[in-house]
Amino acid sequence: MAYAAIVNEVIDVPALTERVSGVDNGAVCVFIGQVRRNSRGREVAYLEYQAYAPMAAKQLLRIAEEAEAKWGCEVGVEHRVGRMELCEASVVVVAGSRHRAQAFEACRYCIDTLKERVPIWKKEVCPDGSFWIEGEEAIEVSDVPRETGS
Amino acid sequence: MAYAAIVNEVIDVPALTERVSGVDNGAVCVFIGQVRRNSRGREVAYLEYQAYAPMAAKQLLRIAEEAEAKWGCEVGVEHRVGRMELCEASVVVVAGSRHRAQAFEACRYCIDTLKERVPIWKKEVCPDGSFWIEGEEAIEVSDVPRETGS
Amino acid sequence: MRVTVLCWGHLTDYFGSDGFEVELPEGATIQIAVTLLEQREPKAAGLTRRCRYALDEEYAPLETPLYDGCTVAILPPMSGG
Amino acid sequence: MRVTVLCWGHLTDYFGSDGFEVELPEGATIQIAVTLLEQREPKAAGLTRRCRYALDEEYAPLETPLYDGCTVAILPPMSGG
Repeated sequence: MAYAAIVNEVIDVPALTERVSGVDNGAVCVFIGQVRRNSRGREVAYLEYQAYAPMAAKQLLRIAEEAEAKWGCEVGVEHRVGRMELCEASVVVVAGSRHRAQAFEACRYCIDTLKERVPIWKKEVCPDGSFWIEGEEAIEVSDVPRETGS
Repeated sequence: MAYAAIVNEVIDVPALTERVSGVDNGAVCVFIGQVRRNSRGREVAYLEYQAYAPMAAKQLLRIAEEAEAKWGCEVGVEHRVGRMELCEASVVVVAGSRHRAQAFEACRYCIDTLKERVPIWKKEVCPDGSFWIEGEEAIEVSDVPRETGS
Repeated sequence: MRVTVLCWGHLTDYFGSDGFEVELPEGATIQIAVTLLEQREPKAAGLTRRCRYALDEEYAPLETPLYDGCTVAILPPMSGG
Repeated sequence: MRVTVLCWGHLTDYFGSDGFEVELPEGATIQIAVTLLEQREPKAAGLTRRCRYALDEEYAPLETPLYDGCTVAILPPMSGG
């Protein structure tokens, strides 16, 4: 059964992998997205991920379910939010199936689709400033104080 | 630097993954091939993998190097030999790269190519007999006593 | 009717990330809520063109009518993964 | 010349998995070593058509000449992974 979650802590990759490693599956594909030092020429100190958590969890689960139905496999996804240091995983997708083609395809589908339609935003904190990454754009975090008007 | 090994013990997936999870990589793809209960209608009790170990290690390393060169990524592969129980991993491929497409492609290339040209053979031990799996064929293990003539 | 508005990504720099309530006339759509935001913070004007929108945690087009107690979210281009 | 022959997969049922030495005339090729095996074990005849071959741990075609002290391996279709 498809599994998806938005989590605040370090993602436990072996535990997530275990979910799709049943005795009927001969192939397990795992994708790990992690914080890298360089982003389009910017040196990254750390990242902060923000999610519209309830909607993101629903969308993630839907994507996992779509992949399970399309490729007849088992899928699990966790996306972490909050501050993440270099090399830490922000997202992990696992797919288990009888044969390898389905596991690869399902895993790839989930990470590709996740980027398009799961409401999560990344802020890159760099030595020279911080940037919201929004699709292809990097928007410098404005200096104006936050106002929560009503 | 590409890494490949034929091993006798349980494959340590996190340790292997760690090899390609450096700070310049934003994407890591892991493929795990594991022993499944059913093989084309046969119920499997356990598997035995046999390798022409020195040649297999060379071929594995070459495949990993090819993948690294072609996709500009880091690759590691371990294939286990000997007896393996249900759900145990026989092979693990890891590929780390800046972006995800390369990690997926490199990982897929390694497992596909490995099956074609790394001299390793699988014997399925089933309740009703044992079978050498050779490509698409399953050859029942013969009852004749082994003769090591010269 | 009272509608809760949630902003995300760089919009939280202008509007905060906790959401806020607005009073809208009956029959108001997501478009009307968005226009209200653009008026409130000129720097946000035009940026909302790039956004998608959600009503009660599901994607919805700009012309979707709102109702009392609902939640509208303004979603800039996403960058999960 | 003395040549070591290694067999793999189901061929180990006939020839063992430890390898063995054979005496071959100068100029012998992999083909000649294979023919010798087929003569030794009729059940192995014809099966070697499906195989690939290695000379000193590298793939080599049937017509490759052998030399004293070399190792020939008979490799049935593989099933790693």
